[in-house]
Amino acid sequence: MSALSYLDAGRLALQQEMRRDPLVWALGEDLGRGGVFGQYKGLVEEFGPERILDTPISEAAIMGTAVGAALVGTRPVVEMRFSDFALCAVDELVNQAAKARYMFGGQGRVPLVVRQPSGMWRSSAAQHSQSLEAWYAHIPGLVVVTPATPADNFGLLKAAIRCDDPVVYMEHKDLWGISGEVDESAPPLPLGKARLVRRGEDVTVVTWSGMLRAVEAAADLIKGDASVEIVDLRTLYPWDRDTVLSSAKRTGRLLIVHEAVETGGFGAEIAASAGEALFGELKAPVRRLGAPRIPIPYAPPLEDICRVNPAQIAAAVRGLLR
Amino acid sequence: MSALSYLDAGRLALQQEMRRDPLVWALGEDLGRGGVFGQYKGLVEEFGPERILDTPISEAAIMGTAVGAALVGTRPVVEMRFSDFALCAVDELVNQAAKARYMFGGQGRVPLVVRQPSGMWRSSAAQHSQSLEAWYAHIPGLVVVTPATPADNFGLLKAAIRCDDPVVYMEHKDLWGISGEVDESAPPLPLGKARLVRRGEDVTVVTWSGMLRAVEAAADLIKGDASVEIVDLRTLYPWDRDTVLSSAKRTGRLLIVHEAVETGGFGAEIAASAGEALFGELKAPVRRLGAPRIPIPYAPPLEDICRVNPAQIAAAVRGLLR
Amino acid sequence: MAGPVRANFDAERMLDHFRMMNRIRAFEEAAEAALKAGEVKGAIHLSIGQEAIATGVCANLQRDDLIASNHRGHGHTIAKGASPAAMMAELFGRATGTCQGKGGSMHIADFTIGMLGANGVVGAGILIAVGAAQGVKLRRERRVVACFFGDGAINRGPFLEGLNWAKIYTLPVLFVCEDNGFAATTRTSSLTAGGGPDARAASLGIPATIVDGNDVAAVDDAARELTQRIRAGGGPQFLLARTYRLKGHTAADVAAYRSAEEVAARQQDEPLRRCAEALTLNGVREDRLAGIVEAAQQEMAAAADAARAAPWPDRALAWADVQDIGAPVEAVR
Amino acid sequence: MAGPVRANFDAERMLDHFRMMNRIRAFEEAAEAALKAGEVKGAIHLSIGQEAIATGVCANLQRDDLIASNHRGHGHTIAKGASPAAMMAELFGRATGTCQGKGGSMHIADFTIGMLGANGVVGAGILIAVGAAQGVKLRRERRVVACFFGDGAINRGPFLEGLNWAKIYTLPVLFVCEDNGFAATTRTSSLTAGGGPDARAASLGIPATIVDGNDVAAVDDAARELTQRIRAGGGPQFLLARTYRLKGHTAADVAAYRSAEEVAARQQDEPLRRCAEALTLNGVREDRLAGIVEAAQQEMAAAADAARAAPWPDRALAWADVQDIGAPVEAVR
Ligand SMILES: Cc1ncc(C[n+]2csc(CCOP(=O)(O)OP(=O)(O)O)c2C)c(N)n1
Ligand SMILES: Cc1ncc(C[n+]2csc(CCOP(=O)(O)OP(=O)(O)O)c2C)c(N)n1
Ligand SMILES: [Mg+2]
Ligand SMILES: [Mg+2]
Repeated sequence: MSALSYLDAGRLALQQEMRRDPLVWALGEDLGRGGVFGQYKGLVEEFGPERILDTPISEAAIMGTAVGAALVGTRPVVEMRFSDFALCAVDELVNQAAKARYMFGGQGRVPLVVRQPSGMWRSSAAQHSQSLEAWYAHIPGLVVVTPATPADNFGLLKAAIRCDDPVVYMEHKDLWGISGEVDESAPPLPLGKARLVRRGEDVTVVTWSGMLRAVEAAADLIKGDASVEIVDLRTLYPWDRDTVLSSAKRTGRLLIVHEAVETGGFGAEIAASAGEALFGELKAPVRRLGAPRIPIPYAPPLEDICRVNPAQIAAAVRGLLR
Repeated sequence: MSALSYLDAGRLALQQEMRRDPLVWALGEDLGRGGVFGQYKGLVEEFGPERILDTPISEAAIMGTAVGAALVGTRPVVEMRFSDFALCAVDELVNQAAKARYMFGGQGRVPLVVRQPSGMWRSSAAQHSQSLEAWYAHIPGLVVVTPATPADNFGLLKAAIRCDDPVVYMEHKDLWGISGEVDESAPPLPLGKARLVRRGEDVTVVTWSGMLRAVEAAADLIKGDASVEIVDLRTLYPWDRDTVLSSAKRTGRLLIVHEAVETGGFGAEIAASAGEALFGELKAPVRRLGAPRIPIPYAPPLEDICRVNPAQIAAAVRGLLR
Repeated sequence: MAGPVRANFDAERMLDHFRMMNRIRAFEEAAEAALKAGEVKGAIHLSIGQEAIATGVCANLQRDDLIASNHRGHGHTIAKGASPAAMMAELFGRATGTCQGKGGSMHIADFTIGMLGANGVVGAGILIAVGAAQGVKLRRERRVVACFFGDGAINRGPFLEGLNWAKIYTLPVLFVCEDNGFAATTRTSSLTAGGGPDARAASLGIPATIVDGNDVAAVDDAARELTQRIRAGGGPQFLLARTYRLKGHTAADVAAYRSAEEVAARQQDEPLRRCAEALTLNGVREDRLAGIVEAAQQEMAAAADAARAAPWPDRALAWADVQDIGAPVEAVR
Repeated sequence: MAGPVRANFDAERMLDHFRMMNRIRAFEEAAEAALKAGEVKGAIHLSIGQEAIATGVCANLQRDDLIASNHRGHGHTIAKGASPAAMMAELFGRATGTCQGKGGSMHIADFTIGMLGANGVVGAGILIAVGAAQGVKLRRERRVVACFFGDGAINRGPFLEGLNWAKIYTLPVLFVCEDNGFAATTRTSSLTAGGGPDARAASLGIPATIVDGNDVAAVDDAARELTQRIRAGGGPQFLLARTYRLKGHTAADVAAYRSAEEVAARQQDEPLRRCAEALTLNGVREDRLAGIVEAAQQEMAAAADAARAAPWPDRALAWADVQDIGAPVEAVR
């Protein structure tokens, strides 16, 4: 056990997996200098430039060549720098990586991880701030992972790298600096399992990635009036239906909170599923809290409008209890 | 009034808009030979090769240059050939077209239409069959239109071309050949308004695009046992909340049917919204019917598994009535 | 057309080429007939007239070498050694197909002979081939990856990104551009600026070798030279093969955008005929050639019969090979 | 460095260049200071050392000509005629910014002077510029569109697709590649195969003119020639300007990946100094130059003060200009 940042936990996970399996390698822009956020610092020194590959600004090729390299049995870790730039490589991820195994009748496998640093981060504006996890959860063949803590970034990245199918791995840029206890010898975490962050009796709040901190803060704000159960989904696809539904069934109330745009966000899938499965068993309607459907503006006071905050979450919880 | 095919209705709409406004033009592969499905037949003869532009196989440029041409005040109609190929131009549509007006503080407008022929069509397999409308509905700045009939393809395409914001216009490939009455002098249809296809008392079924026919067939199948109200959403964003919710409130039961993968499909948004707005007012849980989360296989018997059929819809309706 | 009698003429190798080209031709003619008969449902793109390129290139590949193809991939796949029977079954959508009927013509693959897949997206195979070559290099293997694409694909970004990539990392890729003059229904000349595929390749540090793509011996010779360079560690090489697509873009395309005269003229130049002329000119007996043609047609007729008789894929296959974690289960609706 | 005394030396034009380059330099130094002071929140990319390119190119553009830029666009925008005060306010995220504070440094635009936007996506501006040129042509207007991008952008697909497009449709685009040797923290030489930007442009039918991008007179002369060709209907032209990025990739990057000596050496060669040398060599008095520098610094200090004092955008602005139909309304939470 030691205190690690979310960023260092991810780096350690990659380092351990690269030591464990010589077929694991990483590719992306500026990785030789540690990557744009420092997630790869020191790795080229240990593993050399062939396994920590500096690439041109060629997102389509970064993603597309990784598919080919995966089909011949290597395990690429693809660095997209910002999830927004992954939009330059969607054919390669969605038409190729996600479908190859199936289209070829199981002949090939695509064991790659595409890291897509996501979310809002100090006035990065509309092209450097998006949260598009709902897109990938909609695509057959993809696994979607959204770690919220250093320990999870360690355990989930290891699991993603060992997964034999393509994994969209969305680290949140605003979490790089947060620190937490990480067991450096812990095994990979199971993909598809949510984490019960806090037990509670009155309301279940399901969240993931950067929003977990806001939900915890909101729960503290209203400790007196409401006992909130917090579930961190961790993996969006496959999502942990059992944990979410059994919790919601017990508390009788469900709120889903995510940073992504609310309209068409993954919260809708959870709400729709819960509404159907728990029809007649809930004390209040299933609520969602997400960003308004507007591009993310630059100016801090406007950007804050896109960021669901603890006060809004607390109000929503109160609303469910009313 | 005359009987037109869905394909010809779209072509007529474009022709009328190009006659009406010299700044309307179309670009895409093979348009000079009528386009891959014949949607542009005869137009180059009338409007010339500059306004019916044959392009290289450069989807990123087809979409990206249209953004620039729209910013200087022309009105491009972008032909993507298959919606699947639009995945080669996602940065241009989502990071540029959808956000330019907003990022620039309203200085520029992007009045373009991107036609994305969508859906399953005689064994076209995983890379030529997708329905990704849910993706675009999630993106601020985009309007999403999914016509289901010849009359709608006429009226909605005209409206899309006159819209001053980027419109993702998804025609269904399996509908090209269907014929219906079209008033060739009708004005554009309002975007964002659903169509009440059939009045009914027991269950509201909301659908769009290619699935409308299956829903109508299902309603016929169970005419005796159930009176089904059918709503064709027509526009996915903005979607016609009032029509859907008031109908569901009246019938007390709501089923959403779409061809897209059910997980994370736009049906989830509608179900989540209805579940919240009509909590306690429905007689049955809101149900969704969509494709399983698998890439679309080639072999007809397997492809059929991805295609929601009238029998399944009828069974779902019966289930709601049970 | 056939060129002079050659001193170093290798009749046996040329006969192998003739046999392979006829098998590809016969396969596609059988597939076309099945499509017209409504037995093959999905679109198919015929390489009739272009067989010499697949044949000449793959004659220089070993079994464990790799290829990535495009939408017009039947010839590449047969030439690399796939079973036409399994391929035909795939076109018919049967369980015995190379992909269990889940892929169809545009997604034919046979990993057992190093065929990494046709592709429904123009240009996408380029990046897959380059990446496969990078994987091969990382694994310290000595395999060559051949990548087939058309003259229309050079206008897509992946062409630039993939060639630049292969060159800076010195990857073992043979880029094969099949220049048949068309992108679907449009002449590529009108859509392609500058000097074309060879000029672009050269500007990316990969000088092109240009061959008459309808002369199978010329393709064979060029591919031998280029694959040898690659095996010697010379990095990516580029072969530009000029040819002509005798059929429509898809089997459904009547190609009204070009004259019957144009097509008739190019028929004179088609690779099977030229190969036959060269063989007879060099003393191979007509009846021997006729026997090869006959055998090829019989093989593919049998392949079609077998496909016709083969079972449809089991429903359960639809749910298989999606993904290990979170694979959907058949919903009971 | 400064080159000889020139007979045809146009002192007034050179002084205009000197003034413009100093205004760009002063703007970015003020912006950098504001960022370090925590007043500017988003990342900014400084073009310090590259001012001659924006200045020399835009000196040949008229007000109704257009430009599209990239992430390093302050210089292009000022040189095209935008108000530095409004630009500075944009960096501060204020309502008085060019984009009402909604865009920030990477999305600065000023349509009133034909600046169609910086861009956060490398290479994206190329397609927007080419499309704007196509729109201009469709409208039968005579405007030129200049497109600024870096040497790293030539490895993205849009470079190929955009140049091919501009050439086949003979569009009025001036492509300006600012080759500063780096793509973020990586030297582009290690990532770029073949002959580089000029070789690629030539292969796409657009031969490049290569200039010393730190010699503003040379850039001016080359841009004059190229824009004249475009206005004469000559179609797209390509200018490759060699320069050096004196600061880090972003204002936060200390650029530890290169030596202090390397940077010091390049400092000798930076465009403002060279322009000043040329002017003095040609008889312009030192104090006149000092006055220009002084004025530029005062202008930008005032711009920063105004930005500091300017109001934040009203909350309602967040909901404006999303889209006409289906625009979200502020949710009451
Ligand atoms: C990205 C993309 N755009 C368009 C298409 C439709 N399409 C399929 S084949 C083809 C023409 C390709 O021309 P070329 O690369 O020369 O290959 P050829 O068909 O001539 O063998 C087109 C436009 C596609 N499959 N993928
Ligand atoms: C598609 C995309 N990939 C990566 C980035 C991150 N990025 C921003 S600027 C830059 C370097 C660009 O180099 P160059 O084009 O030479 O311009 P310069 O910064 O040198 O002016 C990178 C990699 C991006 N913004 N967009
Ligand atoms: Mg071709
Ligand atoms: Mg650079």
